[in-house]
Amino acid sequence: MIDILEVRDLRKDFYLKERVGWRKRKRVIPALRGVSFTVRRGEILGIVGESGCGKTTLGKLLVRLLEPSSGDILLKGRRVTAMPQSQFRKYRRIIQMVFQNPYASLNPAMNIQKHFEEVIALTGKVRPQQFQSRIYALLKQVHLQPSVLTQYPHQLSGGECRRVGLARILALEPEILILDEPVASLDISIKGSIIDLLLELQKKKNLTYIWISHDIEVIQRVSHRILVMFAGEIVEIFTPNHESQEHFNHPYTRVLMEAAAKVQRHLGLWTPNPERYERLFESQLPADAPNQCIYQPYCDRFIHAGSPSVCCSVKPPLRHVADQHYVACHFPWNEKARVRSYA
Amino acid sequence: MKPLLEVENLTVAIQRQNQLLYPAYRVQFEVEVGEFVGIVGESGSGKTVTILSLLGLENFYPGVIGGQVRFRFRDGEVSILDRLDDFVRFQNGMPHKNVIGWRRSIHRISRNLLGRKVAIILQDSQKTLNPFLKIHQHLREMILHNVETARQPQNPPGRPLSLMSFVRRQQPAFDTPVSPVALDAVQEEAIRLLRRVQFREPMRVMNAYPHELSGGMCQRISIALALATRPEFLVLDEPTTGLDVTLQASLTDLLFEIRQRESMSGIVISHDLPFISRITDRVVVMFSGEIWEIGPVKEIMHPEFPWKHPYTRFLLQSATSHQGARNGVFVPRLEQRKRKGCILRAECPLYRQVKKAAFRKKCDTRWPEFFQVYPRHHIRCWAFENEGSVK
Amino acid sequence: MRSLLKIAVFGIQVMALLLVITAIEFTVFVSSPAARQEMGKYILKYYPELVDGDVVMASQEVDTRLPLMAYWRFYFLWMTNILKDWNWGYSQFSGEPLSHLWGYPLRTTLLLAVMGLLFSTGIALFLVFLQRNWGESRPVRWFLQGTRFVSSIHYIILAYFVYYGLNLKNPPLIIPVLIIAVGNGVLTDTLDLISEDLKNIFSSRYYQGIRARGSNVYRHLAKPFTISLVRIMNAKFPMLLGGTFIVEYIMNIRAMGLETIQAVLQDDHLKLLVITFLVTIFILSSNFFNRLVQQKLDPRPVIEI
Amino acid sequence: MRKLRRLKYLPIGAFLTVYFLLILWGWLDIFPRQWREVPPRTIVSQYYPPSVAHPLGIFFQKDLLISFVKSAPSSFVAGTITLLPFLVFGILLGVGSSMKQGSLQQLCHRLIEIMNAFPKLVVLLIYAALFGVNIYSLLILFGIISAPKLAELIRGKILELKREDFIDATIALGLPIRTIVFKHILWYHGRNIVASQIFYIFAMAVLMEASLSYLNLGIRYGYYSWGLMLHYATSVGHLSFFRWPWHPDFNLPAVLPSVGLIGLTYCLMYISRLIQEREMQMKGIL
Repeated sequence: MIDILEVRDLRKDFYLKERVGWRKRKRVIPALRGVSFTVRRGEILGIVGESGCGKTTLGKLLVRLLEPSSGDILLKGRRVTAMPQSQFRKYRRIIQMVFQNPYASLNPAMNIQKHFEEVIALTGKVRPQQFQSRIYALLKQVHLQPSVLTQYPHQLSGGECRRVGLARILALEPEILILDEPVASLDISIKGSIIDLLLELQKKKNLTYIWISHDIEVIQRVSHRILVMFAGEIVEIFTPNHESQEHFNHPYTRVLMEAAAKVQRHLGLWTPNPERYERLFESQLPADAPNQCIYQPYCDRFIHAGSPSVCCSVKPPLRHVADQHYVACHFPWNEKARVRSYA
Repeated sequence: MKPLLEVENLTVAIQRQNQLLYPAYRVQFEVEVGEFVGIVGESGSGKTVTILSLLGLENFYPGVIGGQVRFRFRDGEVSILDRLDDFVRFQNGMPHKNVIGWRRSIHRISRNLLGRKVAIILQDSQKTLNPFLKIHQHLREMILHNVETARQPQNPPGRPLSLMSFVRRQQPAFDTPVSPVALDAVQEEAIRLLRRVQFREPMRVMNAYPHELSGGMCQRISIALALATRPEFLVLDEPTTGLDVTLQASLTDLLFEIRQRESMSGIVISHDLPFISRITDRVVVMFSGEIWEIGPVKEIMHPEFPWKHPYTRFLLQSATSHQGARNGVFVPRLEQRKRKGCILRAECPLYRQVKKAAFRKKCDTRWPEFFQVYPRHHIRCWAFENEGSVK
Repeated sequence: MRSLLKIAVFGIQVMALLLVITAIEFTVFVSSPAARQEMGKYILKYYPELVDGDVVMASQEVDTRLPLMAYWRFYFLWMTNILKDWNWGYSQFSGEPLSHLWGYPLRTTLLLAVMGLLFSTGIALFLVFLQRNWGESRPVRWFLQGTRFVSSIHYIILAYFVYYGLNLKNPPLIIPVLIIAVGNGVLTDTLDLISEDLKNIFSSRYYQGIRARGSNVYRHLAKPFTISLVRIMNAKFPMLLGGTFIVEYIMNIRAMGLETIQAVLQDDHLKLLVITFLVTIFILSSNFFNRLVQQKLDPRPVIEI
Repeated sequence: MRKLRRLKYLPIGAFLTVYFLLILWGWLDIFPRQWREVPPRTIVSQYYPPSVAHPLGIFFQKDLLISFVKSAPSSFVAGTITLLPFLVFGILLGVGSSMKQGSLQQLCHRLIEIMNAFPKLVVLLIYAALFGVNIYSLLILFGIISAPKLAELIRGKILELKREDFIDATIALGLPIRTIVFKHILWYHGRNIVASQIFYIFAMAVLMEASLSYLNLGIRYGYYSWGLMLHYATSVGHLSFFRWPWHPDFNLPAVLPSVGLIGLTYCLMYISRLIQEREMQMKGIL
């Protein structure tokens, strides 16, 4: 398979303006601290992590709604970070983004017909006489009735809005879709059908998905590879395996998966374990930690391995441990992986 | 023993372009002493609106237009909506409400309840804390509330309106001078509360503004604020929505523990069925402003339990396996209550399966009633009319 | 010691800012040919040493178009005179010293503007209170409508009606203050801004949280409400200052407004310059006060992308 | 009930109709000859009460009705002259100051702040003193220095909408920036703001013209203005408003322009507020 998208050492800082007494202070808040990965054509790459770990920032950087502080994005082998916005507009056809809130991503004062017309005119491939037939074809792809065309976004249900948004994007015939929590704000009754629709479209058009979500269960079911992020860094990339639970090795991934299983699986069963997650929320994240494992202050494995000094002095690189499996940890849980990482 | 909270025929309306929609329509349930009741439903089913509007926290027109709400606390009974008729009059079927007078009236009652006897934990706590005050100022206020309520006799709730009432209703400010000894006591109490919600370094948190803390920390602080006055009744409004999984797990732990240790009753509102199933005793299922099923949590949440409303079944299926979509979609909506018959029949799988004319006719023409299928388990559906004999 | 140093640094900063602004204003003044001519006469009359000897005295008339350097020298001399012995120059028309502007005229104008500001905010707060608590009753609604109508009347007409209608020879200062506080839509604007800010506060999530916790609402909203109130007052201040000028002219109150209009009609450019400086100083200090309040009361940080 | 609701707008509509008829009359300049003929050798500042030949009387050697009618077009012209610079500068400054961080944005933002800080009347007075009295240039300057109000509203709207996802979505779709700003934001969400501000600035311009004329700064030979009429009315001592209108000492020269100014500005402000309220309602629904 060919890499359609490559990200090299992407960094993004935000600035917080604070006032201390009379003085103003600018505090750097790193949202992404050097992220590199590749996406292959036709795959679904799931990105999971907690809120504030930089998932959404990453998505917005990929479509250049935000400008990166440093690093490169290579789209089909071409660097798109350096070019000006006007030049990048050509590439926007290729890479498109689906936003979290289905209502907020449509202009509330425009009806659906106008939304479509605008986008189809943008492609420049369709003559004005054929707009209507093109719109009907698009609506058919997402299983919508033509009656929605005369309505305004607030008159539609959340699922319909989501479908309209998808159809609007499909008019541009993109190759990569960045799905930023596509089902998180939908009701549980509609979720399933939207996920089905997304998978169906992916198969039919051979699209590449970057599926950003904090719903680990959905991601595990859907994606080919999963990328786990913590505090703006990638800690693990692995292929989900439904048979065994032991295919991820980073301590943070374990905590995440355990919590997800605990919260979501069963009705009625609960074994409280209050001390388990405390460490995650008490400690403050270091603003910049170039020579330290970012997860070390919260890490079980760190204590379990006898508090080795490597964790506090050397930043673990993202190591290749197996086929399509990378871990950024000095002491991953799987012994075999650890041996390989040192070999 | 009489129930602690009784809600009767609570109707909440909202006006949109000369038509009335009902986020809650004739809602009726009760909460026993020491019991937690969960309200489940999708967004737009009216679960939050029901609870907030009966405590005077809603901000739309016309709001509550009918019903009765009664709290029976240890030291007396409080009726909340008993003066509602003075402010609402119906003209051609449309309600006209004197909002300003109503607001003044319900604020007077709810001010003595909210934060004292009834504590509410709203969703998205980071935004519900006052961004201009530090955490210790929040805590201090709530702790001093506790002292006040213990010291002062309660205002009689149904006092008549007077022009000068705005002068009299001023409460003593929470920073009225307190002796140094008492101040120390307040600080100690604050630290105790923060430790209670598992903060390891309470002093560091106390001097922070809400925006300096993470969402999970703010959520726990609002739990501490709710516990500060030792309320008899606790309302949790979607406490886990929008939080990360690890945070959800830790919060569920905390609430589970509080639920076990303190003797409180309460309501939990959520669309997160696993969470509800862990923390409550009874469950109310709501859809488009209506209660469709009330029953013990073990019966409603058990996937094999035979007597189940079709909507509840659908909800359980879609929560556990994402398979619900294929069985028919119940679209949440606000209803005008003008059609005859059951509003769910277009989507109802039971209605579609059964071809018997008599059964269908009832669904088409008559509004379903509650039928008891088990002790304390009621279902609003014509299909359970004959199963009602099981007792 | 450190705080003293800070204050000193701050004072120097303010002085520098004032110098820059006054220099810009002076440049604007000097860019006008009429002002150059008039001011040239003035310089030749009072500061002949500033002009080089080669200024041609053609016939009896003085050629008043001086080289630009002379104006700049005059500017610096003038500034040093102000700082040294509070000498603000002399009126070109009557020759009286301009430092008297700092006395009664300035005091009266400031009194009018600030009191007008306070009155209009006070009345608007009262009206907001009425609206929120008794807004449903008919007399209150009529009263509010009536206030809106009165407030939409312009200063010239309102002051004219009051002054000539009531035939007051020496009106007590409360009457112009009331006119300034109400007229020209000031009251309505303040009312609308305050009620909009209140609406924002009341629809915010933290207000819902405060209500849900049964806290003392007055105490909790004191800070955000003060911030918005100060912001509104600061935004309205220039308009009120302009309003005092007209009202003073109509009601014949011997203050800055009357002086300004006289100066305009008499081509008294130095006086105009001084008045401009004064107005600048007040507006700067009002802005500074506003920023101070915002800084002290609002702890929320700003995120910058 | 519905009829009554329609009647609510009747006074406003009626007044505006009368105003436009007055403008038409003033422009066509059709008056009977006997109105134009002022008896010679009258004392300049003497007010002559209404008579058969002069329906509203004579004041400052002019027929009062003629000056009243002819003042209507001049107020209209004042409003129109102010409108164009106001709109152009307001929209440009608003769009410029809400763009991405940069020197242009900083410049626009500072400009708005500085222009907002100075009292408009004082600036106009100083301009008049420095560069000569010309009512048209003064009004154009007034349009420019009141543009920050529009600019700030537009800026607020753009900054508010910038946070919404749909603007991000349109950027991600690859629409050009000018389409996003002018079509999606200004046309679909900002047109009510601009409309209400147009009515507002029209009223303000009428008032400013009257004030300048009142301060004797708009005066030229043969110029008619309600402010000027009011200015003349000050000079007569014995006249008073507080008499019955048929009394010879009733101050008609002051009452007439006042009625015109109050009515016109109140109507315009009312319409402006109506549009704003509709905007708020739309916001509630959408």
